[in-house]
Amino acid sequence: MQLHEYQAKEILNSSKVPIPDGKVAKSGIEAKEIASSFGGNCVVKAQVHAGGRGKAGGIKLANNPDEASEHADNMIGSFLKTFQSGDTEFPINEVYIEEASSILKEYYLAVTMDFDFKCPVIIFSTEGGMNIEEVAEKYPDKIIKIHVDPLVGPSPYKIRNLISVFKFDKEISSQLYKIINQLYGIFISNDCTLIEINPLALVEGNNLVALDAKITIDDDALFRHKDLLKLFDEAQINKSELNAQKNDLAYIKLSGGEVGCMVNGAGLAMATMDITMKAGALPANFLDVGGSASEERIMEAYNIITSDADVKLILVNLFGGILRCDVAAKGIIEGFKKYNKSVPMVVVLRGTNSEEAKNILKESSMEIYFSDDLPSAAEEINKRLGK
Amino acid sequence: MQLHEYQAKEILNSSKVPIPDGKVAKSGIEAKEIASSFGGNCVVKAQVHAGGRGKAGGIKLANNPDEASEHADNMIGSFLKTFQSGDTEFPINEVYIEEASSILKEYYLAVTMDFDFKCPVIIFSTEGGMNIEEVAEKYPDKIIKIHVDPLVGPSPYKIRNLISVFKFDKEISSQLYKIINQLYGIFISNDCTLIEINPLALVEGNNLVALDAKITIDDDALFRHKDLLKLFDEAQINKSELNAQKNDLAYIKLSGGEVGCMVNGAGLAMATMDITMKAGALPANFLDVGGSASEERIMEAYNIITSDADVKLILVNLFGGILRCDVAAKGIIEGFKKYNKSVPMVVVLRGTNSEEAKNILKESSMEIYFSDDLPSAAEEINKRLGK
Amino acid sequence: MKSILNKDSNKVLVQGLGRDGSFQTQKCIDYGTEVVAGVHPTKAGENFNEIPIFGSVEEAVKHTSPDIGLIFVPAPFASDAIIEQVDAGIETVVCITEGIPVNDMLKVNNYIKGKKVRLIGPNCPGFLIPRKKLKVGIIPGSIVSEGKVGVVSRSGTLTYEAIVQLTMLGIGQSACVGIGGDPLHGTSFVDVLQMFEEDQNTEAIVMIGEIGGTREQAAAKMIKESISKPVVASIVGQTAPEGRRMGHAGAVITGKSALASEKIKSLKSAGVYIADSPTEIGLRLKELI
Amino acid sequence: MKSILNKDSNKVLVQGLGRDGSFQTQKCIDYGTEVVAGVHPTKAGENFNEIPIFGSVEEAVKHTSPDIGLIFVPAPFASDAIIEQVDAGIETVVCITEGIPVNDMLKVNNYIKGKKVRLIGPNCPGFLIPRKKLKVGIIPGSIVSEGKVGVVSRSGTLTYEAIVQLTMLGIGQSACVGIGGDPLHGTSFVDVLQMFEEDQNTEAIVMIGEIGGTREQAAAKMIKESISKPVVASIVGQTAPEGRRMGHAGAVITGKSALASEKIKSLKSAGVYIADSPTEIGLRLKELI
Repeated sequence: MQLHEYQAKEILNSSKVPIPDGKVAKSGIEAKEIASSFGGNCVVKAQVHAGGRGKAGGIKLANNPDEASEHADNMIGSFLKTFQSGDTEFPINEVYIEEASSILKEYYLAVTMDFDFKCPVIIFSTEGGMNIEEVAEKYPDKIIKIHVDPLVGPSPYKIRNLISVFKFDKEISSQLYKIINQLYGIFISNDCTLIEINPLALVEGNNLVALDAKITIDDDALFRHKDLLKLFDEAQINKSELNAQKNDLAYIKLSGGEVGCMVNGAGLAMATMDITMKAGALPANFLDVGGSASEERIMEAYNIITSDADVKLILVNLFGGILRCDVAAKGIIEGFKKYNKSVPMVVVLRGTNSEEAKNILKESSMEIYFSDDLPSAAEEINKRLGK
Repeated sequence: MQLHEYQAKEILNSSKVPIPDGKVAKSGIEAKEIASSFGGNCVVKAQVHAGGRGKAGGIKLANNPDEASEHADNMIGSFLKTFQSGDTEFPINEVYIEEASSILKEYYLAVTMDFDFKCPVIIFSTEGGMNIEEVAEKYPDKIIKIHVDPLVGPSPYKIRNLISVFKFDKEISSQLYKIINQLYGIFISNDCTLIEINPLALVEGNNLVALDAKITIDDDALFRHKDLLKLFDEAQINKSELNAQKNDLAYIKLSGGEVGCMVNGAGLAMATMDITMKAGALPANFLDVGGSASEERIMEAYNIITSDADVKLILVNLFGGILRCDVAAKGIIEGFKKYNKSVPMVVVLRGTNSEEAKNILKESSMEIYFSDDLPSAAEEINKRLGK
Repeated sequence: MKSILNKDSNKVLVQGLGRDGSFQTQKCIDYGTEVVAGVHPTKAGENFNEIPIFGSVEEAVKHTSPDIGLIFVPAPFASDAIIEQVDAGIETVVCITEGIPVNDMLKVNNYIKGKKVRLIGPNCPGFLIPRKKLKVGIIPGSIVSEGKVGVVSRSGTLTYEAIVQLTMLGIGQSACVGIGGDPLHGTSFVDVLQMFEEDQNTEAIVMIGEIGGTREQAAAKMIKESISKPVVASIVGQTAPEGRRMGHAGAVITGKSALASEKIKSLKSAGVYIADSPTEIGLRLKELI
Repeated sequence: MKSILNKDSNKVLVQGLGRDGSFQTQKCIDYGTEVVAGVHPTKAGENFNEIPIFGSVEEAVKHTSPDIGLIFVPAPFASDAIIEQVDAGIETVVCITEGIPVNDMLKVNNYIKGKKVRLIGPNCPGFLIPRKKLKVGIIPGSIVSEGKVGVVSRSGTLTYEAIVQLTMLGIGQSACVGIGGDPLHGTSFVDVLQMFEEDQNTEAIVMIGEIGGTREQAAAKMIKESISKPVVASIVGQTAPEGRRMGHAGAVITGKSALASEKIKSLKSAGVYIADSPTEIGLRLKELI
């Protein structure tokens, strides 16, 4: 689950990571008020779940409260699409009004998990405010990674070495030391998968402050963070994807596709998409119904796929394991009945209770083409949609 | 560092471990007020750093605010000596006024470190409110120990097993589960060496509450707990021991002794006491000046020993390692000069810079008998004090 | 420690006998697996098809001495179940559960470090050895057949796809091992490849990878250095969208290795035969034997 | 891993060159120890008697390849220094520092579990091998003499006492090892006894214990089972007051084992020769050889 910048900053602030003064506004009038309280000079930032806002016009400088109000009015109610947001347009419902900072230097600081090392990792770079992936490729020596033993925490000696490599003075060293420890604490106690401060800015007065903040929470751990769940902004998610998420379905809409896919297992789902492509058609979505999908979940999956106007054909590819094919078949029938939408289906059912499932589907009035395996399913797709 | 019951309970309360309502009083009048706010029935508890208060008269029931006031007046200003407090009499400067509880059953719950297992351990017993050491010996099956992996924390399955062994009902199980986790959290985050709740009482309404609470903090970790340091009650410690503590000296006054001991290293200090005893004299104290004692520290050690009126002779037994004997010798001379107190000394100096040290001491006007080793020092002691 | 492919005793304990757990346990029993005990906190003393259910793993171990533990416990409690089985001395722990928090698996991974235990999973289909009639997990028994090909996969259902293709072509399996899709997992490709290399019942290997992470690269390195048996691999996700993401830290950590093309390159250079389409895994292997 | 008593290379790195660290390092050098590097965060680039000082252990290791790390770092930073040395691959780490918080050592102990490192201490005098002119720590070089008795002790200064007694009686030492007085420590009695048993330069052993804990009992058990060489032991603290205490949990954990009498009983039943007074350690040993 992603947080908005302002939500992430609230968390940082409550853990004493320094941030500039700022407040959320839902209208130009509110923005003006907040800007006035800062004395005028401020930044107006669109609160959307996408990086790269600056280049896309989602971050504007204002020299006075009226300008802040104007920017806010322009942004709120509009949509933002950035180079990082894929095809999605994010609605701007709130803006964050932040005191302008006099930046002397920009750094990059993040905490995430390094799965190869099986431990959290702190990433620091002297090249902040820019694309860190590019830095990683071009100037690997400007990035330092600190692997963290989860019991020991960030080893002081490793931070000391970082500080000595980049020759920070004593004052900044001590600030950086604290910020790293605070961020790590936030990362662990909130089950984060990512905290990214880019830039961590050195501002006038020789102080480090978090100018931007991105926090992502481990969805699987949300059950123990009821407070964080409240921060979830439904508006930032495509309706179908939101519906899928509420039903524990992993769904991603793909633009330009026409074959709706319903598969169990992420691997098989990706394979199914690969095969659809090889058969000469484009998949309309990625959809993994998960390991132990219930009738209801399958019903909703059916609804989500059939609600997509692009979908001309559905490929159902279920391999019963912990999922029982008969349960899935019943779910499809229920979805068909409840939502009264029908699209031709190519169905491959194998594994646990697949024979029962076929019998259940055969009894329905839906237009279904059964295939015994993926190659023949691919042929079927090619026959109906292939170019 | 030990905490008072009321301090421990404040910590429990802030971590949501249930405790009865209670407040500290420094006078009978305050006690009366507090008791009135509870409706009358309450317990008046002497706040001293010793267990076994009940049997020693440090815990009194009051049926009304006047009784509470009376008990408080009697206690405050007096001294308490319990079967656990050795020879020390503890001054009662404060009492804790606590709402009386209707106890249905008493349990025992503690968190401490199991050094054999190199991990924290949770100890639970169904036999609370009594001497747990006796329970451990007589009914070992009424005690369950849960060893805790420091990264994983208290394993839910172990607590579940504990609950199933003692057949707790669902309501109490869930309370106990929470309390165990909260106590463990307190233990780790405050660098405790011990948290002991005895009794953890089941009171009317089927609720578990901590009726008593003992917390000890790791002295070596106090540097990172400035908030806890403020809770230190100097009054509970013998003046000499307090002075020693402030100077990083490990000192314990022993009643009936006449040979003051100044030694470096706890092991050698104990050996020196053993030898003094075998020589026919009684040691007046245990004093370990520590590994890297400075001149000042030795000076204070000299002061502490010579301030003890029981001391007829001092046995200085220093083995230079990280301690430098010459530094120690200077400290003794300085102490002699500054505090102007002199007691005959038997001195054994060996190891790092011991020859220099002997020369320094020889030049002073103090009454010193040098010995080359412990057997001859023992003989010297025997000659002067032996019976 | 003997490889799981060649242990003499294979008594299975199942923890978590809810709806799915019960259903799948029955399938294991039907396949021929010796399930000796169930563990469920509120069903202690009951039976599951004549198999005794205990309140704790410790109790179950005391009475039935299982060799393998199988976990169907819900995600919030699953990491504790793994630790409970490890503490009780079970040497092979298979965790089917998906959706375990990353932090929980971080703790588990640290906890088992240096301990004598083989953890398979979580979020995996478990393993199946046709020759031994041993099915520990949810790989459908109906699709496997006895033979000489070892199958190892990160993906659950895609493993079945590969198995079906092999079986349809008359190629049996020595063992099928699903190592699971979670980024923090126990047994890795490298571990299973080593087992297959040492296993005299295995003559060829099928390995199914995915986009993301760097596990396929680690496998490639290991194959180059120490696998003498032929390996066919397929990497799925070539057409998957990159997906939106907020930050860049992940990409800094794995670099380009997460891409299917990079993984295929590594494997090819290690002498692995690549099935370009997931439908061709079986055919590609058939060419080799 | 070779025992510290028999390693071929014994280059020492010293971390923490404050007042005490510098003084003691000089004593080690004077004794004949090959000190190759110092580490101090603010003295990088400087020298200590021609020995280069580095800003980090990693740097020092890169340039001087030490075998042993010696730590004099102040208590609040000492556990981090231990971890830094372990991470840098130093195989033998000797930590002299006293007063390290229990929680810090809890983490260190967990961290080094399963890693290829021998930690001695903390709160210990280190070790000294006269035959090799190797002194790693603060045992005074002036009191030791070369010979065939291995000395192991929990107490710092009391170790010196025992050594002096031996030397005065003309009995030299094969090695003197102080394992430290902290309840959470690295190397234990058992480890050192094992080294002495395997060391062909050691013919008899002196072991000095204290009241508290159960380490002497563990040693007794081990001596009974696997030590063939004669052992003389002394347990100090027989006349020490029990000390006031607030709670009882500690006593529940260790029971009566903490008492000197219990420890002596265990050791006697393991065939260990007991020196009743700490002044008789040397004499008692002399009777045996």
